[in-house]
Amino acid sequence: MKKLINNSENVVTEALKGMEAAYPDLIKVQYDPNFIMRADAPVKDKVALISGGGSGHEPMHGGFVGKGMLDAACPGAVFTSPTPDQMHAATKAVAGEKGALHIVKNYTGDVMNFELAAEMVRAEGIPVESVVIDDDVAVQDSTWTAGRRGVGATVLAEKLCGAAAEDGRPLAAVRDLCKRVNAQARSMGMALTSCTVPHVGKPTFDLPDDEMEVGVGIHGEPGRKRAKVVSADEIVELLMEPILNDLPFKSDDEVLLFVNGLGGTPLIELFIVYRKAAEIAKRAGLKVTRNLVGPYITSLEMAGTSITLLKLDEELTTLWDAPVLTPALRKGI
Amino acid sequence: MKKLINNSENVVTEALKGMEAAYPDLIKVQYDPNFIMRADAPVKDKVALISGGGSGHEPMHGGFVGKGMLDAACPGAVFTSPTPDQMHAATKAVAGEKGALHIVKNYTGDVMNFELAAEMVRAEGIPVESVVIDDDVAVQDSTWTAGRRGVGATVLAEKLCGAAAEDGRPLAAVRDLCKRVNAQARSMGMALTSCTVPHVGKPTFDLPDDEMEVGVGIHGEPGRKRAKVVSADEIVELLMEPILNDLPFKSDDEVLLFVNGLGGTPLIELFIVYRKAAEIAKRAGLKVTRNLVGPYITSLEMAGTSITLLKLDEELTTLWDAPVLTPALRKGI
Amino acid sequence: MSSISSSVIEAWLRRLAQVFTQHKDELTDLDAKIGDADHGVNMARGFTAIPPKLDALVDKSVGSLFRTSAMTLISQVGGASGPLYGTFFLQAARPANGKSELTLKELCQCFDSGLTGVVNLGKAALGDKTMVDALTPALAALHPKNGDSLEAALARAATAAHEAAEATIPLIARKGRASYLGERSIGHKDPGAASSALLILALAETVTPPA
Amino acid sequence: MSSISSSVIEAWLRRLAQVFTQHKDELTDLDAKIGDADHGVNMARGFTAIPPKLDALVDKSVGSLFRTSAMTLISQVGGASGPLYGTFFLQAARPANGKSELTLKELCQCFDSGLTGVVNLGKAALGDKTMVDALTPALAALHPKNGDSLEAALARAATAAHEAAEATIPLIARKGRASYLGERSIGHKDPGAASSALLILALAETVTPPA
Ligand SMILES: Nc1ncnc2c1ncn2[C@@H]1O[C@H](COP(=O)(O)OP(=O)(O)O)[C@@H](O)[C@H]1O
Ligand SMILES: Nc1ncnc2c1ncn2[C@@H]1O[C@H](COP(=O)(O)OP(=O)(O)O)[C@@H](O)[C@H]1O
Ligand SMILES: [Mg+2]
Ligand SMILES: [Mg+2]
Ligand SMILES: [Mg+2]
Ligand SMILES: [Mg+2]
Repeated sequence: MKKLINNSENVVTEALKGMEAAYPDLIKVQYDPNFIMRADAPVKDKVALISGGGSGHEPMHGGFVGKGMLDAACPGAVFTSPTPDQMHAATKAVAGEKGALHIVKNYTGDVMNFELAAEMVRAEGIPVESVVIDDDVAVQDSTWTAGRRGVGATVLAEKLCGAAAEDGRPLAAVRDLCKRVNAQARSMGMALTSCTVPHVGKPTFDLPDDEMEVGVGIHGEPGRKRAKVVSADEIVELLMEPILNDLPFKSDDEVLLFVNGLGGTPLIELFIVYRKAAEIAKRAGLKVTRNLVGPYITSLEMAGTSITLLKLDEELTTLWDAPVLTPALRKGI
Repeated sequence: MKKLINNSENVVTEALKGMEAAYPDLIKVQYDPNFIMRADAPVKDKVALISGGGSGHEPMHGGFVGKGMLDAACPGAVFTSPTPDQMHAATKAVAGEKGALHIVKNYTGDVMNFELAAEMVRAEGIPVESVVIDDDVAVQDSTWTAGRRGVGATVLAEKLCGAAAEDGRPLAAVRDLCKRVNAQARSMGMALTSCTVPHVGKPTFDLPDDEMEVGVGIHGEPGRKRAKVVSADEIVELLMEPILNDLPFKSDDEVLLFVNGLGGTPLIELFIVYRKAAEIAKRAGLKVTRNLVGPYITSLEMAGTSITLLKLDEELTTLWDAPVLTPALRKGI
Repeated sequence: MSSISSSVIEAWLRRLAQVFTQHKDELTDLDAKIGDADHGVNMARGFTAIPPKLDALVDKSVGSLFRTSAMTLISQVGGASGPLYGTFFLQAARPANGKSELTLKELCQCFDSGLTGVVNLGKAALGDKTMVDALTPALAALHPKNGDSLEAALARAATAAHEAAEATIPLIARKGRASYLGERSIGHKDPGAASSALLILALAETVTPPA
Repeated sequence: MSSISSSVIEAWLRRLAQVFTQHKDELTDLDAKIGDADHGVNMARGFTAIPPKLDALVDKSVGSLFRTSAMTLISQVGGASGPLYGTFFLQAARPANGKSELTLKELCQCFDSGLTGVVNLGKAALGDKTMVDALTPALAALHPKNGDSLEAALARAATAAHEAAEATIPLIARKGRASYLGERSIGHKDPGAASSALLILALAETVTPPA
């Protein structure tokens, strides 16, 4: 394992110290329980947005804390969902009378830990709602399983709901918006290489030099299938097809196309992917009116990409264009 | 070689098509000769900033084209400097009466091709100045060699000179500013893994599992020395020491600390690096008043980092804070 | 032995810190196959945090020992196993409030209540390839048969848990991260079932140290 | 043969497209050792672009052939070798303006003028471990010795170029990307010196096809 770390025990804390040192104007970092909050939190007359999850997906979630996006983020150990006391402390620190929304990615651990946290917070009289994001079409949805995983749509939901909260909308409205974003978004990813969890020290999975993992999860969970590596264009077809089939995208629908890097894939390749994805969307009669290209929800140093398609409407487009000022996403400020 | 590409011949063109599709409001892309220009170019009463270099360093330079930064960028083949006709065409497309500044990284090929281009452009009566960036302390400077390489300072110079040009300053002033930025900046990088040039298909250099390349160039040029991989903190000491020794940074100097990712290193590791670099700068009595953390000048999928330290003053700080709107760098707009 | 004292329970809880440190890599490797390669690390992080908490404890009744362990796991582990094992001990604590020792029957009541908590939280059914598959038969085996000794019952439970964990290998996971694999989860032992088996075995070995 | 016709020069320039396609990987591997692994690709890209340009050419005087090749290289290659080889042919064109054939003496004038252009642009001195190290002795060897044949002189130049390229191996690079390596550039052949040797050899072989 080759990484720029000191030892696997301290990876998360030291990365937090780095963020704290880098963005003093934007964020404050609290330690055990660990959470990142807006420097100006609690913000008056605003629903507080709290998210969190295992570390190793940077910039998500900590990089999205700031005006127009999250009020707080709770980083767990690498690939391990955070503990209830983190969300409990974070929510208490940033929430006002308008209450708090927990944006939770659909993983058993995340759901259960946020659930316990929400109970603790409610017990103290703070109104809390939770929305579980599950946009990964690589996983068959079914009541018999843990259901779909939450991936790329999380980033979009945090931006859009952040704008709505900044807008002063009430908790129920922000919650419903978050559900709508999740319902209108679909994602799928693939990996060319595995990632290596620092405390494990060896790749999570072995991928032969000529194979790829299609439908991989952001924790290196194996996906739909192993396949021989094919050209970028063929790979993009493989990802777009289930996305387009799963959601009833209609001709002339306006969409946001999000081409995400998994951490080890350079931008030059993401542009090659974007080019083909936009072409396929167009072929399907969709209008790509907004986009996002870059490593926003990563899986440590995994090489690969994920594509997220979000059906837009006037409201969502306006919210997407709203100002945001966070370490990782910035516009209009 | 595992990459999200179709074939090595088309990597640059297809990436350009992707950028063109992704940022229609910000940039226009011209093909053979290839260059990226501001969507609103030529901009009246403004010195035009043109840079360029081999591809494979994305987002540099194309990602820095836009208001407050570059007017045009000329991408060569991967790791190969662009040809004079590209800079010739780009300069003619974006330059007005105030003339153009060519920002050139100090590599023999870049310098010679920009030189030939400048001659062509001057022959057509457009005033052109060139500044060669050479901030890499890994290379011994000497008139007997090609001299230092241009690395991280290029990104900072493009931002700062972009702001000065937007300010309406004359060519000579922008040129002198660029020279000053170069004179006040020093960089050094290291690699944990090699990169693989698409048309070569195998790693540029072989690095054993327990070794790193200290002082590596952004084209995978071998650096000062091979060494056993050590902890992130020790690595940062290795990079900061020559940087601090080379430039007479004085106690209480205000500096901009730029921690750059080489392409394959995830953000979580860059924050661990930033944490230590800021600590060392502080130990040296410097005030880190501005910073930049992320993959801005990369070397394909190479894992590693580079650190750039720029001595600030009131003027540079104001220019750094000025609005910028490009695909890769955005603030205030 | 007809009943188990709170000091034996404490010894067990302390023993678990070593057990999950020893089996850290083994459990993590299992999780790497069908999950995200952290179960061993999660268990070790959680259970090594318990002894210091017990040192500080004044009320050493079984209920208090279980509740303290529960809160420690919930606040230290994260992931799926944290809330689940946390809930197991939290619910196990109820029937043991203030008790300084437990009869086998009472011990069964505690663990059954713990398992019910796990099932309510995780919604896993038997055969879903989770820790529930190991805990259910283990606790069934723990129930006193024609008045045999606590040692015998615990040995029986440990064996049942071990066999049940092995029996998760051919199953398709229907809960947790492994469920994303569908068919591809077949052929691998469930990490949580394995850790549950170790948990029960550790109690048996605390009561009857292995020869 | 006492002089070389423009059609032989054209044949040589066309031949170079195959030569640098064949030696693409070899030159790139050399560049990978002390540079950035693109010299072979650069040379192949540049010289394969020349034949189509020659097809379209009306004035096929040697000067015109050289000038067209020069502009093609400058606009197609990039890197250090593009401007350098481009300049070589651009300056070589001057003494050949309008000429339909060159005596050995005139050929030497052209190449000497080309080399001067390379040195003026690149500022490389002999021994700096660049293409100049191969071209200088090659052109020296090309100069007519007691009136021997053009074939003999070209064969001599080719051998000199080859040996000079090999002789760059022990040198420390002082120009170009390889100079960043300092001491570590010792022990590797300079890619540009190697491509220059191939360039001269190709001319000799155009004039005297290898048996
Ligand atoms: N819904 C559930 N009900 C019961 N046990 C579960 C459930 N989901 C997961 N588990 C158990 O948790 C184990 C995984 O724990 P761990 O790896 O620590 O958490 P995570 O899956 O969040 O990384 C699985 O092997 C399984 O036994
Ligand atoms: N200043 C110079 N003068 C003469 N030749 C040079 C000079 N710099 C580099 N070269 C030649 O160019 C060769 C490298 O060419 P190439 O790899 O195509 O360009 P780049 O170094 O830009 O990648 C070197 O091997 C050397 O022979
Ligand atoms: Mg986990
Ligand atoms: Mg090159
Ligand atoms: Mg796990
Ligand atoms: Mg080269």
